[in-house]
Amino acid sequence: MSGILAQFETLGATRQAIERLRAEGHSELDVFSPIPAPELEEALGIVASPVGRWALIGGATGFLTAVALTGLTALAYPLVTQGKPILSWPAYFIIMFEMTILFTGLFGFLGVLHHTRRPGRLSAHYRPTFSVDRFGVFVRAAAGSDQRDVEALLRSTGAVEVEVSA
Amino acid sequence: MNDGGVRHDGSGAAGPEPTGDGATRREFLKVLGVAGAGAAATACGPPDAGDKLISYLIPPEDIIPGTNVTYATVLTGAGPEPLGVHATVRDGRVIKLEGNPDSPNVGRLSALAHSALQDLYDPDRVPGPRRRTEAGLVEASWDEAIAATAAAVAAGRTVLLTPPVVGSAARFYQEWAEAVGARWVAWEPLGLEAQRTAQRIAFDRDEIPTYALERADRVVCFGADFLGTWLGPVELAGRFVSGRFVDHGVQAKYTFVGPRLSLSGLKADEWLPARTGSETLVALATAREVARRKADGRAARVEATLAPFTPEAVEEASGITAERIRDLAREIAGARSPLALPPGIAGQGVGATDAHLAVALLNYVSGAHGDTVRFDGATIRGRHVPYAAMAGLVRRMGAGEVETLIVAGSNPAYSMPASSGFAEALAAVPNVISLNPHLDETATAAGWVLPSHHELEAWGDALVRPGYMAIAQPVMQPVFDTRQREDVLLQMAAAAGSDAFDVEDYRSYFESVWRELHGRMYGAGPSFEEWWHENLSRGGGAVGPGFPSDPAPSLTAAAANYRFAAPGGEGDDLTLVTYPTVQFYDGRGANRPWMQEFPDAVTKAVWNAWVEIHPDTAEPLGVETGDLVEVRTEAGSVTAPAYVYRGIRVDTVAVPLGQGHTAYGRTAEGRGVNALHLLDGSADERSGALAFSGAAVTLTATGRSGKLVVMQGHDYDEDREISEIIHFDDAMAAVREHHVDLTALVEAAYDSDPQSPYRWGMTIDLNACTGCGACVTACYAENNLPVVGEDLCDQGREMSWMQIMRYFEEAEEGFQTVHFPTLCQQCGDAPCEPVCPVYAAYHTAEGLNGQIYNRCVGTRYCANNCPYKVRRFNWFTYERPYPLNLQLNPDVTVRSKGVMEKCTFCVQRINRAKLDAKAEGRLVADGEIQTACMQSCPTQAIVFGNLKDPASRVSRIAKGSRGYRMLDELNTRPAVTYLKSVTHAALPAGGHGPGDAHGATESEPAEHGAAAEHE
Amino acid sequence: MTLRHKLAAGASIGLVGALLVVAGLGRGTGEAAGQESGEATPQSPLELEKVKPRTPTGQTAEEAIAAHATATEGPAQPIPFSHRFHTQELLMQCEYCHGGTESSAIAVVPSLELCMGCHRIVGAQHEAIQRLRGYWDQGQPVPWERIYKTPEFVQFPHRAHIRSQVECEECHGKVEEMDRVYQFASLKMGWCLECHWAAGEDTDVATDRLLVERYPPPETPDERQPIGLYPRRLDQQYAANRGPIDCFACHY
Amino acid sequence: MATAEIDVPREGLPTLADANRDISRPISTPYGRYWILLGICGALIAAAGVAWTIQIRDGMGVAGINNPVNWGVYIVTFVFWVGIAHSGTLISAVLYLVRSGWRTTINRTAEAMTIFAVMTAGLFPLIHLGRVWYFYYLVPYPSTRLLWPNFRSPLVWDMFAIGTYFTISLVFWYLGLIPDLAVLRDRFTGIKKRLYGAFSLGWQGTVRDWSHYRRLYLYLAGIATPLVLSVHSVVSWDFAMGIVPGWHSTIFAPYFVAGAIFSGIAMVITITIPLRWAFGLEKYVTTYHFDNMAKLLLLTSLIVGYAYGMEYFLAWFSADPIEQESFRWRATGFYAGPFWIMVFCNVVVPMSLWFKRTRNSLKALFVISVLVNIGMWYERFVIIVTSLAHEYDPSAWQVYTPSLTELTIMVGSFAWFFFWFLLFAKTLPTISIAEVKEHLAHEHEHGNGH
Repeated sequence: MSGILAQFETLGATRQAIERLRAEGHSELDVFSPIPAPELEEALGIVASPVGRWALIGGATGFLTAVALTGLTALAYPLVTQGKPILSWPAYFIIMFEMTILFTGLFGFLGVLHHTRRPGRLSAHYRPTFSVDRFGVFVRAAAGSDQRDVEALLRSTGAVEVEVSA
Repeated sequence: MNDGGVRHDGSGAAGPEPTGDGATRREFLKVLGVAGAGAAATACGPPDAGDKLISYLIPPEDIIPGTNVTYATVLTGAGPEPLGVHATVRDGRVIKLEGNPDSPNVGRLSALAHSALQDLYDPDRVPGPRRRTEAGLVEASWDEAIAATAAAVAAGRTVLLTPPVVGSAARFYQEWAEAVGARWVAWEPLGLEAQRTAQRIAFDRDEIPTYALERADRVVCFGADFLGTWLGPVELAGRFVSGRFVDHGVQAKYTFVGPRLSLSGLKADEWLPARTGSETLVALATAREVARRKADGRAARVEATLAPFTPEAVEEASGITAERIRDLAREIAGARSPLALPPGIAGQGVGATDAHLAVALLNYVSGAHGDTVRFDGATIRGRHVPYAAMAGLVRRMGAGEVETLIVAGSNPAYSMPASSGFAEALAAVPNVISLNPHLDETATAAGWVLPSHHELEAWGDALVRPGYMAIAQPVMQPVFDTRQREDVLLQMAAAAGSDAFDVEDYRSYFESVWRELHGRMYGAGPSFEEWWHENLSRGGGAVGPGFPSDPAPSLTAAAANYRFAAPGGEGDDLTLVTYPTVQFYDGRGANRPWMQEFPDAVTKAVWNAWVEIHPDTAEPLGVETGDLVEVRTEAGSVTAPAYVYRGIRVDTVAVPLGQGHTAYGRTAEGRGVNALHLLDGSADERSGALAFSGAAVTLTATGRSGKLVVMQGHDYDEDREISEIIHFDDAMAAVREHHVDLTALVEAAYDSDPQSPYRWGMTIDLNACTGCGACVTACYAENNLPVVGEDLCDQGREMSWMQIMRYFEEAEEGFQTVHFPTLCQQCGDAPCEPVCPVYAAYHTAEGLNGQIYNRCVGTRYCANNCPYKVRRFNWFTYERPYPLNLQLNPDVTVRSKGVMEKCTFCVQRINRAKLDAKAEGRLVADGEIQTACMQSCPTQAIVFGNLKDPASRVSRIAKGSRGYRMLDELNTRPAVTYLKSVTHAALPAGGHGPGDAHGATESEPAEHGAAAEHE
Repeated sequence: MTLRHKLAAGASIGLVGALLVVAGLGRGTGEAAGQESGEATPQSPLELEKVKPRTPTGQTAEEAIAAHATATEGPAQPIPFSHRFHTQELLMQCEYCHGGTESSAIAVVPSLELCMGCHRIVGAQHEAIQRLRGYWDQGQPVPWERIYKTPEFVQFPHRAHIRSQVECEECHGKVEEMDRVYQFASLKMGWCLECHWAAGEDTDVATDRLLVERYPPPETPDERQPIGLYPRRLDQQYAANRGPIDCFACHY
Repeated sequence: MATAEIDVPREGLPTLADANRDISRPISTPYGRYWILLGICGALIAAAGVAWTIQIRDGMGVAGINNPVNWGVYIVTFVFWVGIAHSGTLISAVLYLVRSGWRTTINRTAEAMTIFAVMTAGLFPLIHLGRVWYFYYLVPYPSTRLLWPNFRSPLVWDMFAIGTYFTISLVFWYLGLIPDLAVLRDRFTGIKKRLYGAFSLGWQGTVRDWSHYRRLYLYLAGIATPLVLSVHSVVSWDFAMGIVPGWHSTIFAPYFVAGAIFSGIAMVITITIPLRWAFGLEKYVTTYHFDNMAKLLLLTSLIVGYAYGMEYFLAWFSADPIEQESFRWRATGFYAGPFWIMVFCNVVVPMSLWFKRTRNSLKALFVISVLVNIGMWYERFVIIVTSLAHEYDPSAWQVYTPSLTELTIMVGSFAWFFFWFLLFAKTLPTISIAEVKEHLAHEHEHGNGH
């Protein structure tokens, strides 16, 4: 697809470019970063990741599974030990706690996989430098004047390298 | 274990046609022994049904496979007394022995008697006739064996050596000897010749009096180990304890006189540590004082004789102060029916007869004679030649006057002191023929070894009461290719050309004896057959009138004017005491694994022999428990680990008998030392009895530390509510204040399921427990407990579900002992249960702590969490060499490695009883279930039953004033209630002397004998 | 398998994945599968109807021997013994050969003498019977292939089950219709429990339940801390079932 | 101006590219010594394997444990390794939550350590089982026995706690690795590229990816913190739930947790110092980090020391003679040696960390941390063995000495741990590249005067 891929060396420059681009009305941006960069998220106006919801559901599942497991198995073959009740909830709570934690973590991870997964190969705009020290911004732009404006903008904000793909 | 009813004639009980071959036997056990014999918990679910199903060819009549049948018989070789037993037979093999209630031992047994099973199934028994050649022992056929030995017998100058016998056998041996022109010598190493002689002199009666301990209110014992090894421990222990009826205000004060506290001594309220051999003087001095106080006709007769023996006169020689003797005399004189017991083996020195005579005089003047000491002939023991006579035989053997020596059931090569030179003399006898079942010291010297049946495979009888004869019958097919001893003799006689016997085998011989008895008793009346079968099924029967003559014969003039040796001066050298133990007796127990692993009642040591010395003797030598010391007498010397023991005089050294075998089997050989090597063979001149004590010894520390495994980590309970003992007066006060609510329950809701009609419980009366260990051995037999050997015991890996701890309690003077049986307490609130991750330990609805072997994965958390430390872990899979495995109880799983186990209150018996009860639509009745330990206890210290039944015996006893629970403050709610031991000795206010922290520091690394050398 | 177990099993499904990793793969599923199948098969003891009166179907001895040879289930026996033939055709009662079982822990296998009792004369022409006689003459027992064996750590008293009116068929299947005996019941613990767990039905034989009704146990002081969460009745299971579910009833 | 979080001189400040290169250098560079070490570990593991095989064949008897002392070196070592496992998550999670930046360069190593330590610890409950071939009885699954594990048993709690802890730590660690794996993917070619590529799950670091990443990382840190506390509490309850005098105590949970962190930090130091030297990472792991770890070590040492004292106070205060005797014997009895070793290593030695000079001397730190590890092993030995050897019934008192089998397996466990660690050090970045770069990036920002 047609667009422009610019590479930046610094966080600041990248951020500037993003802000300017969005001001110009280019909201379709793919931004690559070698480091976790809250600033860029801000700039792109990314809202909180949904992974949290996954974790929450996981936790609930884990807890309920533990309740069922401990309680029902105790009832399945009621055996008394040391005069303790068949349903010794205080003891069982430890199992519930651990299972809650376990499922929270696992579901959360599944969440991340779900949200970051993409078809096998890397995106066409990805450049190995992005895992070293370059920041990358890809702007969808139709060929022509539009492209020229964007390119100018990017260069002015300190892009060290600009590729135009038609 | 008795659901088959008592049957007669066990010979039919075995499975397939008897072949001596072990393989087929094992094969048939595999299928009919089913439940128990295999390895334990393997995987769940059904096994691959690959193996074969073998049925009987011809089913023995009225035997149902998989059920127990019980046969009554009698053991004459299990200690000093004949014991009637019920043999439990399962699918053709005897798996358990229990006392026969109809016999004098009223259903009780000793540890040694239980272990007769391991003698029967001993892999070291001689499997068949053997002939000695240069190449060693070679197999031989019975026919050639009989032929060869008969020829030797026919050649004349034959001596037949047997243990003393009573009943038909005595007559048989006599007749046999006459028939073939041989001499019959009956000999008993731990015999009673001194006592018989004394009675002959004193009352002109050649018999053993009966000691009515149950009626005595003041007991003084001059050394006899009457609770352990002397005369008739099972019976006497029963009598002794039935005399201790604390809850009814009765408990005889009991004084022990002697240099060493034996098993019996530990039970005493008071100890007069008289120097070895001076018991005679103490007895005489006491008698003199009693006579002075009584001043009656009897006193007058012996006044002159006793005159020289004033307490002051004997003070120096005996080491007992005059006033203590006077106090003793005062109490005896004041008692309603006092009783003095003579010295036993341990007290048998060169003056043995005098000692017995002195005690007889004491009983005479104190009025015990005819009251608590009765000549009613009720104590019948076989006659035998004294040691001196044996020495004579040895001389003749040495002089070549004996052509042929037939040893039948006796092992002189071991039990004669080395100094007697028996071994050498034996070598001088051309033909030595052994009829012993084992290849023991004597048999190894024999040219012909003709193994005889074990008692449980043989016919026989024994006169155990005047007018009461016990019958021994085979309870199973012979394990090996052996023959009945008497049959072998019969066949010899026949082959030797004698026609004296017109019977084809011994069974018919002694049946003919019984016919005669029957004829004499009732000419008419019941037919012989029904009478005979009745007797067989009951294990014996009346064969004549009771004992006719006078129970209190008058004192002879000879005795009244007897010249006792005058009190001597003080000797300052160490003296020796050798004594028989409960587990080995005269050494016959040494090849039985159960007995080797049996913690000695006094020292708690296993698998070894030891030298007991007083701390003050050990200290200057720098010797501690476990260090090797050398004991030397003129006769010889032995080197064994020391055991430092408070209960022995400073100037005395004690060594147990029965160990140090050079032959006899894999378990016995090379274990410990043979104390007989220390005896110079000097004998009591009047009776010719061997002197087991009194020899002067020198004791030297070798500096090396040996290994003595003591199965008790610490001798004091540290005031921890474990072993409790109280003074008699306090016990009385408690009884008076105590009000029992017979309707109240001794259990709480979660001890057992509220719906369940049962909560199994137990009481153990520490006042009754003598520490004899019969219960421990019974448990080994009933529950398939493995024997682990010395090293594993040393590491604290013994498997005994029940142990008897021996705790010392400090008293005002000296100390008191509490024998404390520990077993699983079956807690209602058990710490072991909730920690098991797989429910292998859990609480049953009937209040037991279940332990499910096949579920157990072996985390051992339960054992850590058991405050009583009664759980046992299978560190290995323990093998039982064939045929020992034939003894396994099929009703109990055999555990394999990695599994935790513990006492189950004999749940297999509980379940059987419940099935029986259900079949009749009722609940299990009180007393219907007897655990193995309870069943065996000679003093009935253990009571088992249902705590949910407020009226049951166990409930009532548990509510008694002396009841308490072990470590009660842990609130584990044990199902076992202990009854405090009661003593007449003054106890300190609350203190336990070494019982507190310091005591612990003393012995802290000496844990459990694991590292005794640290002490 | 009771409802409780279905629930418990269901609850655990959420875990099974993770657990298999721990449990060493397959083991869990294997057993779980066994569970299901054990449920599916018509073996559930309680559903079995009682034995019908037998009527000879006219099978001949030759046919019986042939049938034993061709039967697919169960191991071939050294002697082609047909239970069907002996019971259906000869109308023999089980107890004739297996007497004593009702009073013993183990099932009683007939002695060779018993076989010979008839077969000295009967059927002597058959080759199989001649072999049987061969065993007898050599004094050798017949090495029957064993079908049922409870593990050594299980104590299974036949007498208790017979007394509680458990029909032989419930565990051994319709042996009288088998040409060759095969293992009918799985003998897995779960299979035993299906029966033991069933609600105790009113029989005229004394079950624990009946005994408890007849002899009600005394009131015991309840010492449990009164915490609302704890339903007390749960550990009052004694004798609630047809058979004991106490581990100690069979394992000791 | 944000203050420098890594005290690297501004001019010598590595570029992001340097970070990529330096940190991933060990992966491409061959080391002769590395293979030797790996070989030694392998050999020791094999020896332990043989020992275990023999134990399974013959029975637990080949170990030195006996009747009163049913737990020995196996459980001691188990608790030791669980303890080691605690620093990792603590450093990654807790310090992440409290934003202490110095964790950055050590958290990867610490987390790896955690995972391998749990893998080691997890072996011992199996090794000490009498019938390990039935260990699956502990696992709740529908079986033909219709039986389930007993969830009232601390051992089952343990299984769940350790299992959860391992899984969560693994996820946490792996999540942090993903961006670095992407880095490696881009550095290498051929098979390596494909491997790292596969494990990096197609990570290409779009800002959206980073937002998911950061969110989950935060949550994991959040749940891992209570988890850390719970795990060693549960382990401590294996003992505190018992009635054994010396075990049955309410202070055990905090006591064990503190001890765990103590030993964990010590192990991090023990490992990081040689690692840093071997892989030439001085630029990234500096005295500044060690100083902080030393302070943490000192703090936890004080807590542990306090716990020791408190145990004795409680024993005295309880006025329970049995409890008192148990503790008296612990310090003066057969096991006085181990007890005083424990006190010396865990309480006395760390006091030297009050001085900055000690904290900044790597040699001293290394020695101290090793001593602490030894001391902590003995602490577990003292708690477990002395308590069991001297319990309620005096007649059952019995001492225990480890057997050769037990010691072989214990040594093997160390080999097993270091084996995995060596593999990790050679194949994965031992420092979180992404986080280091994050910091460097900010440094450069400010450096460039924006």
